[in-house]
Formats: sequence, C-alpha cells, structure tokens
Amino acid sequence: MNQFFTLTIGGLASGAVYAALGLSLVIIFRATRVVNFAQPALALLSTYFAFTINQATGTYWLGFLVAIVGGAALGAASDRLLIRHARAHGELGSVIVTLGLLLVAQAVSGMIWTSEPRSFGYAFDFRGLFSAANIFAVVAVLVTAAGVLLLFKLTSLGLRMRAAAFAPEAASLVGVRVGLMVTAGAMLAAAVGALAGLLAVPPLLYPTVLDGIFVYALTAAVVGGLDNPIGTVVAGFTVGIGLSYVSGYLGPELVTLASLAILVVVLSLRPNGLFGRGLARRV
Amino acid sequence: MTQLLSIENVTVRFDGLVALRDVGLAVEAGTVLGVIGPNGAGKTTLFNVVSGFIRPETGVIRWDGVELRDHQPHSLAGLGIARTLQGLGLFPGLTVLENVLVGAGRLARSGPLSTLLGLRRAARDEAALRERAMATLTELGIADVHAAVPSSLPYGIRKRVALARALVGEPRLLLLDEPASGLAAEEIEELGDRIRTLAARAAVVVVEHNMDLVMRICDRIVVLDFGEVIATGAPEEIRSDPKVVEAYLGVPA
Amino acid sequence: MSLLTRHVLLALLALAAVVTLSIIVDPFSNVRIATVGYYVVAVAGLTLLTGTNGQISLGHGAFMFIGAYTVALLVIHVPTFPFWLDLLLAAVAAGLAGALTGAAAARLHGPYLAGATLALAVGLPAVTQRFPDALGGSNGIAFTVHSLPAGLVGTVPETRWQAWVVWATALLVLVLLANVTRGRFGRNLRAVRDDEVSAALAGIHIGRTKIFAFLLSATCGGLAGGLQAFLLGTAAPGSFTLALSLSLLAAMVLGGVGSLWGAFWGALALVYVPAWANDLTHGLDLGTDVAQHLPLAVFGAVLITVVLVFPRGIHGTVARLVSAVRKKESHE
Amino acid sequence: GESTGAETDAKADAAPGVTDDTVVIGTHQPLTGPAAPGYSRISVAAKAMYDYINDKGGINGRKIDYRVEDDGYNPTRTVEVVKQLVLQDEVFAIVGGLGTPTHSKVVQYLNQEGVPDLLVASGALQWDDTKASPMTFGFQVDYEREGKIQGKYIKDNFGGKKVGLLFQNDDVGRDAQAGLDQFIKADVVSRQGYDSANTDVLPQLSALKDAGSEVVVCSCVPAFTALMILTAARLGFRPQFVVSSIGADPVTLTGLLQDFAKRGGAEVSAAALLNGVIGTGYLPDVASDDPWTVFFKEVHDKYIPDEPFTNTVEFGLAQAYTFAQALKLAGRDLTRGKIIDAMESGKIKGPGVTPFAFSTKSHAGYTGAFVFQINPDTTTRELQPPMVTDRGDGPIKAAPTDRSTPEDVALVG
Amino acid sequence: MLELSTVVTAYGAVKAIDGVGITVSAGTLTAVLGANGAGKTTLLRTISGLVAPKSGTIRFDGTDIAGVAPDRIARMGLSHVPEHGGVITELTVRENLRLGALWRRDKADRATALDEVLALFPPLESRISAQASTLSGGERQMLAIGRALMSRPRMLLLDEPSLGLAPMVTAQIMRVLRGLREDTGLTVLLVEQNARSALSVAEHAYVLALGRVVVDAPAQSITAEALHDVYLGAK
Ligand SMILES: Nc1ncnc2c1ncn2[C@@H]1O[C@H](COP(=O)(O)OP(=O)(O)OP(=O)(O)O)[C@@H](O)[C@H]1O
Ligand SMILES: Nc1ncnc2c1ncn2[C@@H]1O[C@H](COP(=O)(O)OP(=O)(O)OP(=O)(O)O)[C@@H](O)[C@H]1O
Ligand SMILES: [Mg+2]
Ligand SMILES: [Mg+2]
Repeated sequence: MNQFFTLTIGGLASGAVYAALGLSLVIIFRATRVVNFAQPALALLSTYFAFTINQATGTYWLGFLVAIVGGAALGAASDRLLIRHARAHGELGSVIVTLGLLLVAQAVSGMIWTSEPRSFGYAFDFRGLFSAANIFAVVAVLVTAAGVLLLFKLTSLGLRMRAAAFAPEAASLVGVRVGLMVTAGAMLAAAVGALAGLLAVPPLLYPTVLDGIFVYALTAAVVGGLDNPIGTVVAGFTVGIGLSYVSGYLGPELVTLASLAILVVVLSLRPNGLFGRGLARRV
Repeated sequence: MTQLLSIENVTVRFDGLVALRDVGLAVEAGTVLGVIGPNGAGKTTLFNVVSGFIRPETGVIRWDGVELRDHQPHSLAGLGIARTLQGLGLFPGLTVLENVLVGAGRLARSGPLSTLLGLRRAARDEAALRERAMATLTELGIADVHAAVPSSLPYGIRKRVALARALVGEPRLLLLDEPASGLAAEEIEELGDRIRTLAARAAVVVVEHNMDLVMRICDRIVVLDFGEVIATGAPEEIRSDPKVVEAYLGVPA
Repeated sequence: MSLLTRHVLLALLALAAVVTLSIIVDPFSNVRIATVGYYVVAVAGLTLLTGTNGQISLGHGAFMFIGAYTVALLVIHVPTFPFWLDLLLAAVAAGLAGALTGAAAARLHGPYLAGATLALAVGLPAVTQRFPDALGGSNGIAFTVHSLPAGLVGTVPETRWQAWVVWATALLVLVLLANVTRGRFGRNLRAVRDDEVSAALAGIHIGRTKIFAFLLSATCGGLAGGLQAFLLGTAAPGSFTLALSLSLLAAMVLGGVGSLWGAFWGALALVYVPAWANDLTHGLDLGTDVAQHLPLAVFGAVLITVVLVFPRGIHGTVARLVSAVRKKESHE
Repeated sequence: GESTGAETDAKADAAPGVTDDTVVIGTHQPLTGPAAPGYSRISVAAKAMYDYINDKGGINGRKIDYRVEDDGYNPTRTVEVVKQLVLQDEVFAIVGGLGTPTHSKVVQYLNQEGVPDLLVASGALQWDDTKASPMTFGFQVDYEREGKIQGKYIKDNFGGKKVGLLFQNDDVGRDAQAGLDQFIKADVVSRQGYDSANTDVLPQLSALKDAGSEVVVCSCVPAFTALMILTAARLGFRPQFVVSSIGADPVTLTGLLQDFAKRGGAEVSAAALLNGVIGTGYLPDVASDDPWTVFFKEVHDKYIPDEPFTNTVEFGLAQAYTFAQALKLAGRDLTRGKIIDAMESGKIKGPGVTPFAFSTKSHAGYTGAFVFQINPDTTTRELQPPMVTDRGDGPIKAAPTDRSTPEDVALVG
Repeated sequence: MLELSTVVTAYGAVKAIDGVGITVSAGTLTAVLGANGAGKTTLLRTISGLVAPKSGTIRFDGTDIAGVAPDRIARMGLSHVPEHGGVITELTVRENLRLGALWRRDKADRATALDEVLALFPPLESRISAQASTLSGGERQMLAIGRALMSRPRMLLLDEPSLGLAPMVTAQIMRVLRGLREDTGLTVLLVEQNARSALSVAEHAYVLALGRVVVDAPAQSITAEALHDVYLGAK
C-alpha cells in the first residue's frame, strides 16, 4: 500500500515533467504544424543557461528567469532561421531539420558544458513525498496548461496563432501577421519547454538528459491528441503514473515497452489520440 | 429497363444534423439522373453513402438487385461504379497518365508477386493498361498532356483528367459530383455532350448546380432539400414544380 | 529490353563494380563498403514506405533489431543453417513484425504515426532486458559467422567476401524494389500517399496497401539488420537506438526521397559524413570538448543544409546537374 | 578456422604500428551519447599521461601515439571503429577499450587478429579467459571480487542487519550480486534493479525502504549513486550505504551533489548527504598523500589542470601508466608477442592498492579493494585495509603490503 | 480606388500576367473574365500580395502596394476571397468568421457584422459551432464570402464566388454586392467564369487572355458573341 502510494506520488511528479514538455510540443505543433524534435534540445540549452547563471550568482530564480527568457529567444531564433524555411519542405523536411538542430544543439552543449553530469538543484526543498519541489512542479504545469488553453480558446491571439499555423495563406488574407504568429508560437513553446527542462533536469544535467523524457513527453502528447493541451496534460500525468507503476511492480526495464504499449492501445482505438478530434470530413 | 442502382429509405445523421432522411431513388441503365438541391441538402452525402464512406443509419442500397452491405469505398470500382469528387481529387505527385492508370487498376490481371519478380505477365499487363489509359485520354482530347503533372494544367483540363480516371475502368455507373463547376461555358457544353454519349455505355448520376446543363442532359431529376426528396421527375416537371422553385431554383430572373 | 532484364543487367554491372572496387581498396574500406551495402537495403526499404507511400517511420531501427537478433539466435542455436537461410529468416521475421506494425499504423497519420513508430524504436530493444538469458540483456550477443566458402579461404580476405555478400543481397533487394516501384503497385502506393479518398474510389484497398508497404519495408529493414549482424557478429540493444532509426530517415532525405538511387547516396552519406567529420576533427587541434562533439555537430549541420539548400537530396541535385550539363551540350 | 602454431608465431612476431620512434595504440570510448557522462574524461586523462611520457622522451625511445575513437557506447560503432583502428590505423594494441556491451563485441575479433587487447575498462569477468582470449587483459577489480569483499565486510560489521540491494540491470549488477551473495544472501530483504536509461529510482528506493533495509548496497555508477542518495533523502530514508569503486568517488559525488549544498542550507549539503557512506576502491584515494596520487596530481596539474581531479581522471592516468609499464618491460624490440609476455610476466606493479592478477594463468586485473568511509568533510578514512581474493569461492586475504612507488618503477627518465 | 499599370507576374519563366493595366473606381463593381488559365486568379493574387509582381505598380487608394505583405494589404481594407474559398477547415465556422473581423477595433460593430452575415447565409447559422471541415462545398464558399464581409472591407476581390453555389445563392450574393455598393460604397473586383451573371451586375469589365487585357469596356457593351470569340481565340 505504502509502495502504491509512493509510486503514485512519484509518478505524478514525473508526469508533471512529461506534461510540461508534451505541452511545449503541442504548442509548437499548433503554431507550426511541425513536431519539433529540437524542442528538448532548446529546453536543454535553456537549462544550461540557468545552470551557468546559478553557478555564477548562486541564485536559483535568476537562472530560472534567464532560462525561460533565453528559451523564448532560442525558440524565436530557431523559427526564424530554420524551421520557417523547413516548413516549405513538408513534414519530412521539417522532421529532418529539427533533428539536425537537435544534434547541433546537443553537440554545442557538450562543447560548452562537457558531457559530464552537472549538479542542478530543485526550485524548493525536494525532501518528503509531498515535497515543495514536487508541488511546485505540478502547480507550475497546471497553471501553464490552463494559461495555454485560455490563450488558444479565448483570446484572439490564440485564434490568430492557430489560423496562421493551419492555413498561412488564408490567414494572411484576413490580416493575420502569419510570420509573427508563428514566431510567437515558437517562443511560447520554447519557454514552456524551458520550464519543462528546469523541472525535469534535477538533480543532474548532461547533454542527453532529456532524451528519455522526450520519448515519454511525445507519448503523452500523441496519446492526448497533439492538438490538445488539456489532453496532453492529462495524458502526461497518466503516463507518468502508469509508467511509475510499471517500473515499481513489473520492472524498470519494461518502462519503454510499456510506453509503446500505451501508444499502440490508445491509437488503435483512437487514431487521433484520446482527446484529439477525428471528425474531419474526408469527402 | 433494368434498375442498376436503387436506394431505399436511407437516413444519415451527423450528431444531430439530419443530412439525409428516408431518401429513395433508382438509377436505370442507359440514363442520366440529375440530383439537385440547395447547398448542404445532402447531395454529396448521398454519393458518400453509395460509395461506402458513410454508413447510413437506416436504408438499403441495391446494386444490380443485390443488397450492398458494409461495402467499402475500394470495393466499388470492382463492382463497376466510378465516381468523381466535388473537388478534383487528383494525385498531385503522379503524371496525368499515371493518374488515369490508377483508375485502370481494376482491369489488371497480374498479382503483386509477378510485379515484385518483374515477370513478363506483369509487363504485358502494364502495357495493356497503358494502351487503355491512352485511349481514354485521347477520347477526352487530352492525350497530349499525358506526361504533365496536374498542377501545371488549367483547371478545365484537370477536371477532364479526373473524368478520364473515372472512365478508364469501364464503369457501369458513373457518379459525377459537380462536374461543371469551374468550367467555361463552351467546356460545359462539351461536357454535356460527352455525358449524353456516355449514357450509352453507363448509367450516370450527376450532382450539379448548373441548371442549363442539368435540364439539358438529364432523363430524370431528383431534388433534395434538407436531406429529403422533395420532387422527382423529368426536367420539365421539375422546372415548373413550385416546391422546387421555392427551395432551389428561385424565381427565374 | 524488358524492365526486368534491364534491372538485372544493371545490378550485375553494379556487382561487378563492387567486386572490382573491393579488390582495389584496403581491407578496412571493404568494411565500409559492406556497411554502405546494408544501409542501402534499410534506406531503400524506408524510402518505399515513406517516400513512395507517405508513411513516416521513425522506428525502422526496430526492424533492423529484429533482423539482427534473428540472425544471432539462429547462428547460435541452429548452427547447421547456412547463413543465407538465416538472412532469409531474418527478413521474414521482420516482415511479419512489419505487417503487424502496418496493421496498427494503417489508420494513423502524420505525427501520430511518427510518435507510434518512435516508441517502437525505443521500446522494442528493451525486450532484451526482459529476457536476459535468451537475448543477452543489455550486453547483447556476440557470435561469429563462418561464411567464407572453403574454396576461398586463404585467397579472399574475410572482409572482402563480406562486402560481396552484402552487396549481392543489396542489389537483389534493389532489383525487386525497382520492379515494385516501377509497376502498378508502386503507382498505387503513390496514389495512396497523395489522396486516400481518390485512391479508394479507384479501387485501391487503402489498409492493405499500407500494410503491404510496411511489410516490404520492414522486410528490408530486417534484412539490413541481419546483414549487419552477419558482418559484425553482434546483436546488442545499444546498436538499435532511436538515433539509428532517425539516421535512416535522415539518410533517406539526404540521398533524395523516393528514389532508390537516393537510398544509395543516403547510405553512402550515412557512413562517410561522420567518418569524414571524425577525420577532420582528428586533423584539427581543438579543445577536448569541442573535438569530442564536433562530428555530431557536423552531421546535424549537414542535415539542415541539405534540406534547406538541396531539398531534393543528393540524387535530385546530381540529376539536375546532369540534365543541366546535357542541355548545355546540346545547345553547343 | 583453427590457426596453426606457425601462424600464431607469425602473429606474435608482428609489430604493426611500431616504428623506430613511435608506437601507435588505439582505444574506443563513449565520448558522446548516453554513456558519455561519467566516462568521457577517462581518455582525456590517459592522453595527459601519454603526453607526460612523450615529453619525457617516450618509452624505449618511442613516443606513444594514442588514437581515441568515439563509439557512442554503441556496439555496432565499437566494432567499426576497432576495425578501423586495426585495419586502417594499424595500431599495435587496443588499450583500455571501455564498456562491457561494447568491448565484448570486439574481443573475438581482436584475438583472432592477434591484436593485444589490454586493460579493458570494465569489471566484467569475461576478460579473464586466457584460453579463448589470450590477447585480452582486464584492468579494474572485477565486480564479483569486489562484491565478495563488500559482502564479507558487511557480514563482519553489520551482521544480522537487513540488507537491500540496488543493482544495475546488467552484468555489473549480476556479477556484484554473485560476490555479495556468498556472504549476505540470507540478510538480503529486497533486490531492486535499475535501468541506466531511466533516472527515476524512486520506485526502487521506496521498495528498499518498505522492506526495512538498514544497509543498502549498490554497485552503481556515480550518477546513480548520487540519484540513490538524493532519492533516499527525499524519502527520509537513512540506511548505511555501501557503494562499489565505480561509483564511490567522493570528489565526483560532491560535484554531482554540489548544487544542493548551495541552496537549502547545510542539511542538504553534499557533505551531509555523503557523510558516512562506505565505499570500496582499488586505486589510492585522490585526496590522500599516497605517492602515486601525488605523482598523478603532478601530471594532472601540468597537463589537464582544468579538469577536476577525480577518481575517473586517476583511473585514466593509472591505466595509461600501467600500459606504459608493460611497454617498457616488452623492451626495445617490440612485438605483439612481447607485450603479451610482459603483461603476463607478473612484473607490473601498478598504482593500485592491490596487485594485478596478471600471469599466464589469469588475465584478471586488480585482485581486491580496500574499504573506506566518507568523513563529514568529504575526506575519507580507511575502514579496512586492502584485501585480495579470487572470483570463485576462495578466501579473502590481506593484500601484500609491498607496493611499489613511482620511483621504484622509474618509467621515464 | 485601385489602379494597376503594366503589371507582370511570372511563375518561373512563364508570365501568367503580362503587362496588365486595370482601373477600378471607388464604389463600382468591375468584372474580370477570361478562359481557363487566362490569368484571372493570378491577377487577384498579385493585387492582394500573395504573389509579388515582377514589375509594374499597383495603387490602392494612392499607395503603391506592389510587393507589400498580404496581411498589411488586408488590414488596409482590401479583402480577397480566394479561389475555392480558403476556409480554414480546422477551425469552427464561428472562429472562421471571428477571424474576418479580428483586426477591427469596434467590438459592437463586430457583433452586428456577424448577425448580418448569418442573416445572409442561414446555413452558416445552423452550423455555427461545427468544424468547417464538415461543411458542404457550397457552405464553405458561403463561409469564405461571409468572412470577408465580416471585415467590412472597402474593396473586395472575389475569385469565382459562384463556384459550387446553388443558383439562388449566387443571385443573392450578387444582390448583396449591389446593395453594399449602394449603401457603403464598397468597391468590388469580381472574377467569374460565368460571364452572364457577372456582366449583369458589373459596370465595367475586363477580359483577359493569356495574361493580357484584350477587352476593356463597359459591361453592357460586351456581347456574348464578342466573348465567345475571345475565349476561342485564347485557346
Ligand atoms: N462528416 C460530417 N460531419 C458533420 N456534418 C456533415 C458531415 N458531412 C456533411 N455534413 C453536413 O451535412 C449536410 C449535407 O452535406 P452535403 O455535402 O451532402 O451537401 P451537398 O448537398 O453536397 O451541398 P453542396 O451543394 O454545397 O455541395 C451539410 O450541412 C454538411 O455540413
Ligand atoms: N503556382 C503556379 N505555378 C506555375 N504555374 C501556374 C501557377 N498558378 C498558375 N499557373 C499558370 O498560370 C496561368 C494563369 O493561371 P490562373 O490560375 O491565374 O488562371 P485563371 O484565369 O484563374 O484560370 P481558371 O479559370 O482555371 O481559374 C496558367 O497557365 C496556369 O497554368
Ligand atoms: Mg456537395
Ligand atoms: Mg482561377
């Protein structure tokens, strides 16, 4: 029972991380219709920014801030310099360009900060099952998700961002500044990604630290329906808890296999994810 | 006259919205049937039901007297039913000839294994299909663009490619969804003549908003409004049917 | 000349070229030649699926995994089988897995398919951890394949012979794939990629076509994995990472999507770009951390550059240059 | 097929990569990818040692040309780069190839080609197989020997306490348990495996806690030692930790935990978290004034002063030094046969605290370890002097005390 | 209001528009006719900024808008309903309509505009919350035109608005255009395949052939025969 409790709470904490990174994938997908494989790499670089600031100043929150702002800047730069141009080359071209960016970003972080693991702390005290750090992670993710949802559902900025992503030409004809909207989406996605990095990385930071988390975050985003922030957050927590049970009761080596199983089961029942809309008329 | 296709009591609902209610109609060999009605009346939905894209809530569809149950879109070509889409639906990555060849697939005899191994049989088959496709393109007067990709062609030509793709499989029934939209006046005229000629080999069902064309080429017309059949009859009857005038045609200007 | 005869002749010519090359170059270059060979098989299979049929697979490494382990297990447990039978069975096993994957994937589109196949690439190799006794756990399996015919021992070095075997297989696969893509089936694959509704109306069974594409493609993947195992004598989960699957996709795009020539160029790039980047790094006098990560950065930069600057990949660019030169010549 | 005696002799006489003034050696290391964290510095340190030796004139008049290839911890790449080193670079030997899953895929090839395969950087047992792999030699103490020494220590000092095991799901974990179980099998209340790709060890630690473990033993790499300690702290779980040499270096661990020291007060400082952790080791403590450590520190300070002087760095320096010793013993008329003879001569007295097992009968590396505990100030104190044992059920004995010093070896002028 | 002179637009080497000069005065309805491939769509896309002209000037209200980004041109009050509507199928009908008026500040007026559009196209009202992808072909066309009207444009570019619409709806749209022109002074440039209905509402007409203006005359003066010749000549 105790074990069950711990696994649930632990899963919730990792779920928050999957949800956050998944959310950033959803935002970038909504803004550009591209699944951005470089998203975790941008998050990684942002987290390294925070690390550097932490080391230099010793204040966590300054690093936190720099990571979020720096992440947004990276998002803007990656969109303006690369992804925007990649979109013209279709889904495949975009996948490859973001992949290339992932490799370059990982290599660059290795060049600057070496491949050795670095100590990276939590925002708050991490001790205890309901530690302040965990509560912060869960709350931060929920608040961000709610904000993102409101942005897309209720604000005109969100509507414009979606229009720009779905149909750039039609959107521009109704006066939407498509380029600006896409960049805004990329910035937001990268900022949320940076948050995910800050939550995911502790205690250790190294260039490949987000690789595994990316897989589970993508699982969450796909299971939730890539277009759906709430679905992704729900799926993120569910995947986190589910995988925690698998790890605790069946064995840690089965975790990746379990995430595959989750995807297969969900997608064979609902090809557009649990919360995705699949009503689109075909003819 | 033989009833090639008959539809009885078909009802289709999309969460709350009734797209078709108790619709029935019959298509006879050698005739052209027009289906008209306001936008959103359910004309395309009717085609979708026949093609197997949508399962009706109730109703029966008979082909050659045999009830079609759980039929899939891809099984239609084999039955001898071809359809063009309201848009173009061409394969942008294929040349005009290849587009038409895809439509001719049902005439092929060799299986995938002989293709894989590159057997003679497959090659012979392919040559026969090619000949057939070129013949169809020639018939429609577009053989000269067979090597072009659709996006480089004017809209009118593209529509003909779509028609060629439907025709090449020698269907017994042709479902045409707004074949005249986007065409110039002469092209429409030419299309009308062509459909009349086609009626000799295949029954045709046309959904169309161009009334001149519909009135000229159809033997019978079915009028849909809000998913219901509000009139059926010969063009003259339809033209003067007050219900049709009110729902669809409007007072002739 | 029929299509088949032409393909076979071309393949024989290519094989002769490979044999000649393998005799001229040093033994290690033979290892590289063979490596290119099995990547050609994997990338060609992927290009059929992704380029021709439009289904993105981020998980083709998983099929290589299946192929490699099939060969490994057969070599160890059924040593009486000739190695070509092992390879055949590796292809069959992966093909079956591919059909299953295809059936699950047939209804998926775009990023959903990408996500599912990515999970396959990451999840499947973990099976080895579950069955450490049979599959060697995270260490995998090491074994030796004695394939060199008795008559050639002493006259032909092992690496050269391996290059021949890999390339003979690769060319056979290419001939079969060329038959498929040139014919009706290849056309149907492209039609399904372009417009599923129209394809269905033309009588193509969408689901079956997609599954068949997956089956063929996975068969190639399995064969590539089998060849790799045959070549290196190893099968280990650490070889079949997500990075491998993504590299295959990258190679396909680098080479030129949808063309079998592209598969060749892509495989070549996959082997030689990192190698050159590595040599370059060794040649420069750089700080340790920069040197350690430079090859990775170069590979990433090459991917970006090719997509943005040469979107048709190497094959498309080469073909364009050739036709430009021809035009110029005919003008003169 | 079977190689004839003459063939073997021909191979033994061969000396590729050797010229009048250089000898080329190669290695495969994970410089990028999942295993790079923790391992990427070994070759940096080894390079520093070779630079030092070369600056002093080399060995027997030859400078050492050290070629490092990145295999990303991917066995396929390992095979490729090793073939490249052997066939293209024509190295004289492979030295310090890193990793069990990786190196195990080239052992057969290297032996078949007659390439000396020296000082493999892994504690797996399989390197010690003089019959099947006569060219292969281990380096570090194997996981089973170390497990035995740990097991006996726990039995002697914590007899009757409940023991929990955390182990990596691979041969490291398997071999270590084989050693531990010889002594404390009955006391083990829970065994939890972790996967090196999954950094969430909360489920494992919570299970160990639930089982009431009073002593938790782990043969973890440093990152997982840190994760284990932090996760336990998170759960308020305070067992006695016993950690193997691969993950017990206080300097590395302090680095990994340092950010917790900066914030959150003294309670979660690295020193507090590490206080009392028991470890085993076979190289002298990096903070000690052991003559070897002093020497290594000198080399470090001169050639790689920016690197933290950790156990990993010491490992790389010691490994390179050991190879250089063998090279020196092999003499000026260098052949592959001679380096093998030198390795087996029993004359290599390494920097470690216990002797090597190297002889014609055994190719295992270090034969034992000492036990230490981390002090409140992250220095260490010895709890039990170096002991040696075998990989079977042989006894555990005190290690001979006649260690050589760098001066004794007098490697370079 | 709109003045084009010697505008050239090319796709690669092919000139789709070749030295076109057109004048549309404020408050008028001008028709552009021409055979398939004559360049009508390209002309509108050039005006609204979707493709940049190779040369020539395009003056809208006196400002040269050649090469200006489409979103800026749209915000200047020039609204383009592209061929086949350009409805954003992933959004709902309501969201599509909202988009049309987003850059307008006056909130109350937005609501009025919405009511007017829904009154004009009743099918849209019943499907207001539906995803636009479920709409029928004609409903999409209504949505596209409705969205353009939401922005209360000063000038409207319509590319074959009657495509796929029931004859009654087409007639109604023409009536509305006429009404708007009278009430608000809306200027319209209308591209139509269906010459008859276009000429019946237009004041002035241009006929394009192979990218050039071949007829430039008051609408009433253009006879069916004259058109016929041009169309055939163009082929
Ligand atoms: N998949 C669907 N989901 C929801 N509603 C649908 C779907 N398909 C069609 N509809 C609705 O059903 C009604 C009938 O559509 P249909 O396409 O059959 O009309 P139509 O008669 O072809 O009209 P048009 O002449 O404009 O093409 C429309 O209101 C349409 O919005
Ligand atoms: N994106 C493009 N790339 C290349 N050529 C194009 C492109 N768009 C149009 N064209 C060519 O430019 C010419 C003019 O096309 P446009 O679409 O403007 O004609 P249109 O008068 O609108 O015809 P339609 O009545 O078919 O709509 C045609 O020859 C067409 O093939
Ligand atoms: Mg319709
Ligand atoms: Mg047009």
